[in-house]
Amino acid sequence: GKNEIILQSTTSTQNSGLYEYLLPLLERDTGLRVKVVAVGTGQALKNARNCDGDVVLVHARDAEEKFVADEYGLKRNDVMYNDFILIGPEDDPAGVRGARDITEALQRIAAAKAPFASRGDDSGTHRKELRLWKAAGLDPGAAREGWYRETGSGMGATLNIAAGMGAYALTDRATWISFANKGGLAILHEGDPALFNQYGVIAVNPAHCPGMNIKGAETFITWLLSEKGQKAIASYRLKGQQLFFPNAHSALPGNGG
Amino acid sequence: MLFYSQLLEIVALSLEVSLVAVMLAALIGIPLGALLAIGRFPGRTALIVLVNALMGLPPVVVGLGLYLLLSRSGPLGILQLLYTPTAMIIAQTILVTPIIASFSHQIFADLHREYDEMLRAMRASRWQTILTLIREARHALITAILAGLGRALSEIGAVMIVGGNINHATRVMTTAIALETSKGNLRLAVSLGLILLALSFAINLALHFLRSRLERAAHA
Amino acid sequence: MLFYSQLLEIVALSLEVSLVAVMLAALIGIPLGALLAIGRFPGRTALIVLVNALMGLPPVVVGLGLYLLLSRSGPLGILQLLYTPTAMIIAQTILVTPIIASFSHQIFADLHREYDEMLRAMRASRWQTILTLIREARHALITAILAGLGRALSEIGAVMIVGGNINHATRVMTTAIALETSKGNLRLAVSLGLILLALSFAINLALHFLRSRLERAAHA
Amino acid sequence: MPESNVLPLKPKDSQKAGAGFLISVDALGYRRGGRSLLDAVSFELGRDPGITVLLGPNGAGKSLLLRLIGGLIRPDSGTIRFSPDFRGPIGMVFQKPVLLRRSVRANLLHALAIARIPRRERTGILARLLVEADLTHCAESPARALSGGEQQRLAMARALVGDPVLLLLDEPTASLDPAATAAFEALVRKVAGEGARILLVTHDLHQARRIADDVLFLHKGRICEHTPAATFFRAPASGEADAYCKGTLLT
Amino acid sequence: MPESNVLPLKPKDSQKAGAGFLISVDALGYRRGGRSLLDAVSFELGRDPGITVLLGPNGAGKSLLLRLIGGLIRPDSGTIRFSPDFRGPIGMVFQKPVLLRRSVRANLLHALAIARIPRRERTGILARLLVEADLTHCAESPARALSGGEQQRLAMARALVGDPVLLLLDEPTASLDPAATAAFEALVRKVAGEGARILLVTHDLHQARRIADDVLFLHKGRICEHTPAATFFRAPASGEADAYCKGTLLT
Ligand SMILES: Nc1ncnc2c1ncn2[C@@H]1O[C@H](COP(=O)(O)OP(=O)(O)OP(=O)(O)O)[C@@H](O)[C@H]1O
Ligand SMILES: Nc1ncnc2c1ncn2[C@@H]1O[C@H](COP(=O)(O)OP(=O)(O)OP(=O)(O)O)[C@@H](O)[C@H]1O
Ligand SMILES: [Mg+2]
Ligand SMILES: [Mg+2]
Repeated sequence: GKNEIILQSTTSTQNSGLYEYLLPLLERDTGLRVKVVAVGTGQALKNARNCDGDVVLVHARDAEEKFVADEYGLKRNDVMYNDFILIGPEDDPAGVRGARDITEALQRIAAAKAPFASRGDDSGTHRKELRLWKAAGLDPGAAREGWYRETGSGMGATLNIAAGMGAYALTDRATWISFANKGGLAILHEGDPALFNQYGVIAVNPAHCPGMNIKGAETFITWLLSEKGQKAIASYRLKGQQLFFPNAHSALPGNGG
Repeated sequence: MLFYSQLLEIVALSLEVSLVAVMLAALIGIPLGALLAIGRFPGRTALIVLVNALMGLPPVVVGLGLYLLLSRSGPLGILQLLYTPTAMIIAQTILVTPIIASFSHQIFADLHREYDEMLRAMRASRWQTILTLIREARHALITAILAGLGRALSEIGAVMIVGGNINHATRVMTTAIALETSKGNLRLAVSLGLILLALSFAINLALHFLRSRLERAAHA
Repeated sequence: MLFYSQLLEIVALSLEVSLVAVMLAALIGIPLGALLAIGRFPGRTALIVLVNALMGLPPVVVGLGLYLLLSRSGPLGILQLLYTPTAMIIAQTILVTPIIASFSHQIFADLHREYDEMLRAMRASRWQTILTLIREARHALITAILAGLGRALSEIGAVMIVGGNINHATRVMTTAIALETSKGNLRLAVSLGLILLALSFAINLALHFLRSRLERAAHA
Repeated sequence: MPESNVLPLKPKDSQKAGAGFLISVDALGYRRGGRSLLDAVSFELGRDPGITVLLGPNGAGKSLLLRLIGGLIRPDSGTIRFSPDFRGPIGMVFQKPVLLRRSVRANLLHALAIARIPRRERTGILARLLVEADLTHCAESPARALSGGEQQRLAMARALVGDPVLLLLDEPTASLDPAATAAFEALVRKVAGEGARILLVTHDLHQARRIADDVLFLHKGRICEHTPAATFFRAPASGEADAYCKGTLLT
Repeated sequence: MPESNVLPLKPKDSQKAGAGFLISVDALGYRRGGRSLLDAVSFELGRDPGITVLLGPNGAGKSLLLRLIGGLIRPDSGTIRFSPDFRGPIGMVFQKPVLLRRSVRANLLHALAIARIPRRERTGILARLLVEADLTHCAESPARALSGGEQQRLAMARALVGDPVLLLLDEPTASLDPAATAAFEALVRKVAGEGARILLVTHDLHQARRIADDVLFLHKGRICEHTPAATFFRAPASGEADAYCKGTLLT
């Protein structure tokens, strides 16, 4: 059929402008056209389950693995990573800047009851944040603390909210760098290995979705994982910074997802 | 997942925000519509076209405009209204007013053509004229209000931005639906939508009977 | 960032989708409104209330319902309409039809009260009656159509879900605005909103002069 | 609710031809808002052409009776039967003319279209109607901007579309000037002469005297008498009709 | 456009009191749709109470003239001046009664409210008006369901609210039965006797003869004559008026 696939993707990759850089290169090499539908991780996997896409590219490792285990997708492949960062008001009312690690940083926020904007949407980032709170021995969501705001929206919207009320938030670095409405916010904590953020790509299982474009999906994944594709990812820069780090062939240790 | 108590909380907030917004919009929009229909002042035509065009105001834009105003660093940041139901009410009022004003204008223009000379022969003041027309149009105005209510209840773009869909604080039906959608809980999202629709149906039913009574009283 | 050619593409698709949807909605909604106004059949009252209530149909819900239908694994998946402008047109038609039908009903009910006996004395058929009323109401119906157009142009929830906001394929003004918002480009988003509003203003202006001419012809 | 037959085009009660009546009204009753507006109204209009004038004070129920016969409203009791060979349209002029928001010409063309007059015949008929109603000079004016008398003449012209065999005319000359009234009366006589049956309401006793073949007198929703015109104007049988003619009937 | 003063309550032209006229109409012109509907209309109505009957064929411009005097439309040329001591409201009855979609009672209460009659006086005036218009029996009926004659009586009652010193009445008895017409004429005579000036349009020459103090005759938008009633009905000065009265005036 048509040399065209639909990619169900998270919003962070789209918002960062990665696809606008990558896809023309891909099309030049392979002739394959990719239509990107950028939605929440949960919705992306659900849409793929419904056969409304040929490939998924998300960052929620356990959900991805379940997707494969349930035979909705073929093999899961690491593509690239970046990391999560903790951002918050420049004046840092909770004094997070000096924290040793993310656990301590979160504890300081809780102790100061400083506003914290949580995605609250069951996305990869949200799940990550919940695990971090748990590791810090806290469960502010369940406690219905006033300072803990579950925004129930995407990363960009949550950052807008954080900017609007001067709250702390956890975000992936790509979204942050490309985000224009930084208001009075700044990166207050980064670099903890626990903040690692792995992206994976999966072709939808043609046994489950007979009408899908498996050839196109394979072309896409092969290119993305190829030397050329990986180099292209590494060479994408925004405001002078590299947003994504290819790691198809060298999954880093501590790749907890 | 959503629990019953949480659902009630969300439904209550939806109703509160939208009903208050529609009430405010009616208080502004109906007299505005009447003025556009009976007034003769420079710029009237432009104002009519503008009000009609504002029906196409995208909610996201209203939300953003208010966000820029009410944000911490914005000119009205001091009021601390962002992410409160008050901000959501303001946003919906802005969205609904053009709809109610536009329809009121249409309704009043027809009635005014009919009653203009009679009222002027009676030397009715502008204000007496407006009140007479509102009273004559009251059952037709209900349709305008219902359209406004439909818009308010189903609106998401603006309340999402200025409300923030914050759990236990500013989450309403539509933002909850969007959240469940982004989680991939499509059927739960649709069910919430049907609950919202049932609410809308109930309100419409109540107003329908009110309108029928008004109409019967007027025409018999 | 958005380039000029891309902006043109997006504006053109917005206009195409919304204008076609409003046209279809008018073709369904106006006769439906007329039927509700002049017909006497069992369930009429319920249908009227339903149509009014459907004005409160949340776009996200329409989007989801349509998604579930048109999804490859859905009953109509075979049509391959998901993520196409056609799906977006269908979604907006569903959203706009109740608005147009509801207002047409209100307009026709008033006219029908006036003309009913005259037309029955002439032994006009049901169809002749509907056509006569449509012709008499044509300038008032333009307001109904404008309200529908406003809704369609500013709508986002449904086109986002069934269109997918795919670059160069299904991206329209509102989904572009939402995308820029989520990138934090608030001022660009607001500017896009203002362009959309200017478009809406231009369309309204054109229809306003059309309506004035119709009105002048009718009343003088 | 007793059987009632208000649609003349498809009479349910098949009557023997030559039964002698064109319309037979039997024990008609109509109530609204707790008041009995028409009560036990019975009369017949014969098959022979002619002009029946319906007289009665304000609020007697004359307009209601015309609308009942025209099939526009349904009686609460009683029947209206049409002779089985009754064919063709009924022409009506309402007490308040209801005109479309169009020009005079467009109003007439609309009526011609509704009556399914073939398109090529319409121009000719239109011109004739405009002349008959003396409206040629304002054919392009918006109908609702016409003077009261002009509107009434337009309504009359419209009622003649399709050559009706029954004309129900509700105070058709109330706003006409003397010359137009005379022209109207001549027209009605001509139409009656060509075979149409006419039921006409008026408060103008001079007019009634001039054109009535027979008179129906209605008072408080009841028929007081139905007599030939000559008899009626010589000496009305009922006291009410007598008082009405003298201008002393209190309602 | 020449200066025109159509709002009687604030006369711009201050005239000397006792100048002899209540209303002075000077060279009035009104055009619409390319036709000259009123042309160089000039006349005066004196300060003394009385009934002026405005006669003229359909489409002559009578209703337009009344609406111009009432200040409801603006002339294209010419002036209408009121005597400087003219005070108080003008009562109008339109050719087609315009009634609110409310009960008869509510229509009258509305008029009383608009005229700013104090609340406690309203009940008494309402009852009197209902009796005067013979509408007590249908006070609670929706005004638009009334019979034609009843609507006209309601419109007349409404025009009397606030005791106007000038009444502009456009064919107010066109739908009235003989008794109601007689009652109306008595009422108008009484109101005139109490000091009001009345300008009344009618096509009923018998009525004009009965109540007119003077007659204005309008034809094709021009005043043909303005003479005392006795003179007019003995021998109209203009050929048009003569033809009109004989029912032979062609428009
Ligand atoms: N829907 C209604 N509700 C209440 N009363 C009504 C209704 N329709 C008519 N009536 C009353 O019925 C009576 C008869 O009305 P109709 O119009 O038949 O009178 P009419 O004989 O034609 O009088 P006119 O000479 O004034 O035209 C009137 O008193 C009127 O008020
Ligand atoms: N807006 C308008 N456009 C065109 N013609 C108009 C308009 N208004 C009035 N006319 C015409 O002006 C003429 C005078 O109208 P007017 O209503 O004053 O007549 P009238 O003397 O009251 O007649 P009648 O006795 O029939 O009531 C009529 O021929 C009418 O068609
Ligand atoms: Mg009548
Ligand atoms: Mg007139």
